[in-house]
Amino acid sequence: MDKVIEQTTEATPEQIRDQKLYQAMGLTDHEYRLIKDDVLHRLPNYTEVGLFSGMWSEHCSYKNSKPVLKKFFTKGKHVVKGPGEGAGIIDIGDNQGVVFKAESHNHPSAVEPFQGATTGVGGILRDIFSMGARPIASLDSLRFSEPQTDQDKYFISQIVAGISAYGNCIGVPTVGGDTAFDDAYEHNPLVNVMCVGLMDLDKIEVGAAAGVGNSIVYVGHKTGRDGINGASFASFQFDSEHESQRSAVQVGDPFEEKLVMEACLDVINNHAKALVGIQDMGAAGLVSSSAEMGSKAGGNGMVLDLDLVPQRETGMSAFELMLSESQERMLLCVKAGHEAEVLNVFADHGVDAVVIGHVTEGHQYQLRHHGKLVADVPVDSLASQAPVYHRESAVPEHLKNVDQRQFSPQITNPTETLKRLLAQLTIASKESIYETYDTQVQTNTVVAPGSDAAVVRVRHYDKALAITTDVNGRYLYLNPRIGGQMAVAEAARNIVASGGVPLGITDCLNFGNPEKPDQFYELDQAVIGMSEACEKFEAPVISGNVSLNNEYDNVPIYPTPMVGMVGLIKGLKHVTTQDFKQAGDLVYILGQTHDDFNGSQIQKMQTGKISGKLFDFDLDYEVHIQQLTTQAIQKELLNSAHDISEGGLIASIAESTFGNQLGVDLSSDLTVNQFFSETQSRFVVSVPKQKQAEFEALVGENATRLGKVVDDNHLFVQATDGYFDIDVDAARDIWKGALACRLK
Amino acid sequence: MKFAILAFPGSNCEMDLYYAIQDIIKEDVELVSYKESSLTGFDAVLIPGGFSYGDYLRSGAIARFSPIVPALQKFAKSGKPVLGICNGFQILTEAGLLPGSLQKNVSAKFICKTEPLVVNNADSVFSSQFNAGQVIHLPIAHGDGNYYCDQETLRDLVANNQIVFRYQNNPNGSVANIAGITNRAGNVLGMMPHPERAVETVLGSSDGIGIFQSIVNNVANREVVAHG
Amino acid sequence: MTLVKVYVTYKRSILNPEAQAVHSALTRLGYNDINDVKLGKYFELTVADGKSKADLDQEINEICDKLLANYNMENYHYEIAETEAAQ
Amino acid sequence: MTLVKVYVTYKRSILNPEAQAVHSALTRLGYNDINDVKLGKYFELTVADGKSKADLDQEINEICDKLLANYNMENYHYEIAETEAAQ
Ligand SMILES: Nc1ncnc2c1ncn2[C@@H]1O[C@H](COP(=O)(O)OP(=O)(O)O)[C@@H](O)[C@H]1O
Ligand SMILES: [Mg+2]
Repeated sequence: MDKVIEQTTEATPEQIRDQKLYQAMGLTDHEYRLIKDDVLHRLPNYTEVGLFSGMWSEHCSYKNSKPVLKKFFTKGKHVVKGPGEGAGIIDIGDNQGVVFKAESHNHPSAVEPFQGATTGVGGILRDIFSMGARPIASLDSLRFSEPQTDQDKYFISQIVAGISAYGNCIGVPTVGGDTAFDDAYEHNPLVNVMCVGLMDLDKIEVGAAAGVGNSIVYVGHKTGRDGINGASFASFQFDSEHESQRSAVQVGDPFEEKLVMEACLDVINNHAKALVGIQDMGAAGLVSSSAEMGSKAGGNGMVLDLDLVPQRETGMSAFELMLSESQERMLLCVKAGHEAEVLNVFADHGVDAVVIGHVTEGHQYQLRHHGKLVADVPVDSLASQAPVYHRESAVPEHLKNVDQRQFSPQITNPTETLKRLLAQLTIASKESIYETYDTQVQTNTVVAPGSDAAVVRVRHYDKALAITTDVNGRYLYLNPRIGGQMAVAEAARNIVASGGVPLGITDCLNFGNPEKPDQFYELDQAVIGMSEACEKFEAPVISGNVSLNNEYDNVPIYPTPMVGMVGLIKGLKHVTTQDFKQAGDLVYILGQTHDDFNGSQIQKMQTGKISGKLFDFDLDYEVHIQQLTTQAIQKELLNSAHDISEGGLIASIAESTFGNQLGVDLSSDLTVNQFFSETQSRFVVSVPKQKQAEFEALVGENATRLGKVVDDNHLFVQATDGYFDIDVDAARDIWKGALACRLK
Repeated sequence: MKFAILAFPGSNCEMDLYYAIQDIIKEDVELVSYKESSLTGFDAVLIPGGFSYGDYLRSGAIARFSPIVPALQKFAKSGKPVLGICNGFQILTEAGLLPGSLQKNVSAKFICKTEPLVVNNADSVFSSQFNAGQVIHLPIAHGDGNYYCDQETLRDLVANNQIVFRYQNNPNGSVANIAGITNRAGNVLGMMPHPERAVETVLGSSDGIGIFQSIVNNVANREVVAHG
Repeated sequence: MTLVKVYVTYKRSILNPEAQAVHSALTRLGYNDINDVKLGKYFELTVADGKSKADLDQEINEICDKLLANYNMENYHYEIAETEAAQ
Repeated sequence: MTLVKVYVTYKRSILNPEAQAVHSALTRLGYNDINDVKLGKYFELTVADGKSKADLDQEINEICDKLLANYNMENYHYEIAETEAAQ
């Protein structure tokens, strides 16, 4: 073996061992021993410890979640690429694939909201175009505490501004998302972003660096000291004492990303023969992208000359260069002899690209800096051979001895209760957020934010994609497994209401600390539940992301596995929105309603918290109701469809009146309370009069007619023990104004 | 006729315009890189929206030094139609082809929504398909769409009938509700709303067609005059 | 009235894409002797009279820390002009 | 190296939404003695030595007129520091 020469300014291998300096980088005693005794059979130097700390962080290695992720349902006849690559791919016919993935940026956003959000969007976009797909839509899933102070408001507005700044500039429409408010997220807001891309299936790229002698090419922004070791930082938990744990902030540059994206797509589409592999530099920057590419190729090693890495600052160490998380960078493996061809493409797009190393014989991952060998480790030890932990699971205290009874709302004036409900931030319109997003660029957005799923057409084909993000952390808090099922079911319900059929999901698993058995239990159970639902909907998990340690002072967030689902709409005429379309149409509720209040918005609104045993859920019934809805849409029987979720039936009815200034005149044999129940597996639909017979024949007992759409701009709903009675305009003003007003 | 669509680093609506012209207006169209230096062979030039050079410093400030801009200035001088949309409008003001400038929206936020516009001048090369006073609906999507000019310039704009579109509910703070203006000669239009996003009812509105169709008709008429 | 001029600049290690864009535009325009461009914000605050120097200092520092500068990314400094300066 | 500090500010007649937003945020935070907020840009250009003062003045004015300031809305002024100042 070459002699590994130590850096003089950094701690020596002995100091690292004796003073346990590796701990500060996030490695445990056990992991350090593994590196020393099993992998290297010598003391690792400072740079090498850094490489392992980045690569063995949860963020890069999934060491705590791997055994859980194995439980996901990932198969399906249309899956072209499942989890494991930058993003998954599903075949949508016509030689086209839809590519999607989600990413969390919770911790960076907590420290620096604007830049945390921008770099989150930038990162997920790179995952998509590194597969060879052009990004066609983004979504953002946000969880905040109820804004009280100016600080809270500023924080929220900065997150939204960051998403808006990046997405708008790069020209990818932000077509949807979801936003909920609960004090469970007070010190740990969630910022999850999802991106969807479209590609020709004969142009798939993989992140592998194979073929001895082929070149490793660095592309994009120069490397600075930004976010050094951010991956292990993201995997740390926050508490009040460690609040100052801050690495240099990464700044997003959407303009550079746009150039990098166009250049990479140009190389992929027009210089395929020159390209061996391509990967984005995300968490743990250069080491992660290069070691993963090397390991994935299998059978070869790699040497990088760090003096060739473009640098924004002077005097950067090997450690800093390898672990910097400077943004807007990509790594390519280019066939020997084709370097000039590829570098020219980047030059033409105004993007820096340089050869920094090549694929070698053997299995070693070697770094040279200032002419010396500064790291020399087996490539697989960094990537595929990272440790895996099977964590202990135990039922959390709050799930023991729970009250089995359902909460019963206290309602004296139904209309007043409805008004209050519509002003709850989780229910209220999110327009003040999404009107700052460019939702239309690329001119394919058929349904912009404001209905159920967003709908983006596939240009020049009579088909479209329905896209949504959903999860209700309250349900998971009361029952992680059933709540996990419900998250997938709700996403599917949104897809179906828009006229689509689920294709697959991506996810962001936002959970607490996996080393604590009760918090691990939530993760494990949620994944089991989600997977059960995915299987029922034939919607495999094709990609995802894990964000653990979302706890503050030992209190975790609600278990919040964000589900991002994509569905296919076969024929633009099937695109359906939630708004009632014309007076005279008949209004139905599809699906049964029960007294299901634990975990509901009304329980939260009336008691300030959620509690008790989560209500029951029947996945088979859910699938049945969704299929009926799909059939009704495909037979063109529906003028509108809206799923029922937070806030219950009355919220869905009210929302359906808002778009077109229409009212309703309805009556039902449900109680006032039941109008707030959050029983799953339900839709509010409207049916043109002349389709009544056909619709009723199709759905039979599964639907109940409530009345009809009227054009007097008034909402009237008779329940058995009271009624709702309000001007649509008045209701809409409350619903539309609430969030903007609270953020002022 | 043949349209040129200029593409600057950071432009992001050039393909939207391209499809609008190719698929809906059904005329010849070609993307022209900012690196080119000639616009010969084209009958009209479209400058797309987006964030040229990231809109860093000021929107459009850096793009106007691109190699194509002298050719654009020559093209505009020759009297042929030039339409700058959103970032295109910003570039035209920075390049001195249109008066005034575009600053941050009063809300200091980006706004994306469909706005009603009043056609103030239906005699321009870009609006002859409309009637004066007609209300059309076009999407806006900008952070810096707040049109500003001094009083004197505004008087000129009014006197010469250079204000083509006005907002009905001013969303961004523009003086005199200005959404789109031409130069004095009337052959250069800058507008913040996006007509190319409104050429198909499936996407919400087709009112934008009128603008492109106006250009096509006027170019055709010019040719008749020139050859006749 | 007291005029306070506040300068907010990026910390050394923080990427400033805007300054980079300006720098490369200047280079493209042929100004090759510009070796570096930094870009920050410049505030002029007009403050009512009546505070002691110490109180004013405290207020301005507070305002900068809370609002004008982002301490994760930016540095600031300021100058107090005695009278309202003409622009 | 010569350090040139350039200040670009809005003309008096221009209402600058960002400055207004800062002003109202300060008022909300309770800083009621701030009567006015102006917001501009602050550039530091590092220029290679070797130009006469007159040439440097000309270059800086050119750069400001062409790129750094928009004459419709903005004014600028600048200062030339003899040596490169530390940050
Ligand atoms: N952060 C956000 N970004 C973009 N769109 C959002 C965001 N939050 C909510 N929306 C949009 O608002 C609408 C209502 O959202 P939501 O209440 O989550 O719907 P549902 O309950 O049907 O899933 C949807 O169109 C959604 O895409
Ligand atoms: Mg919905």
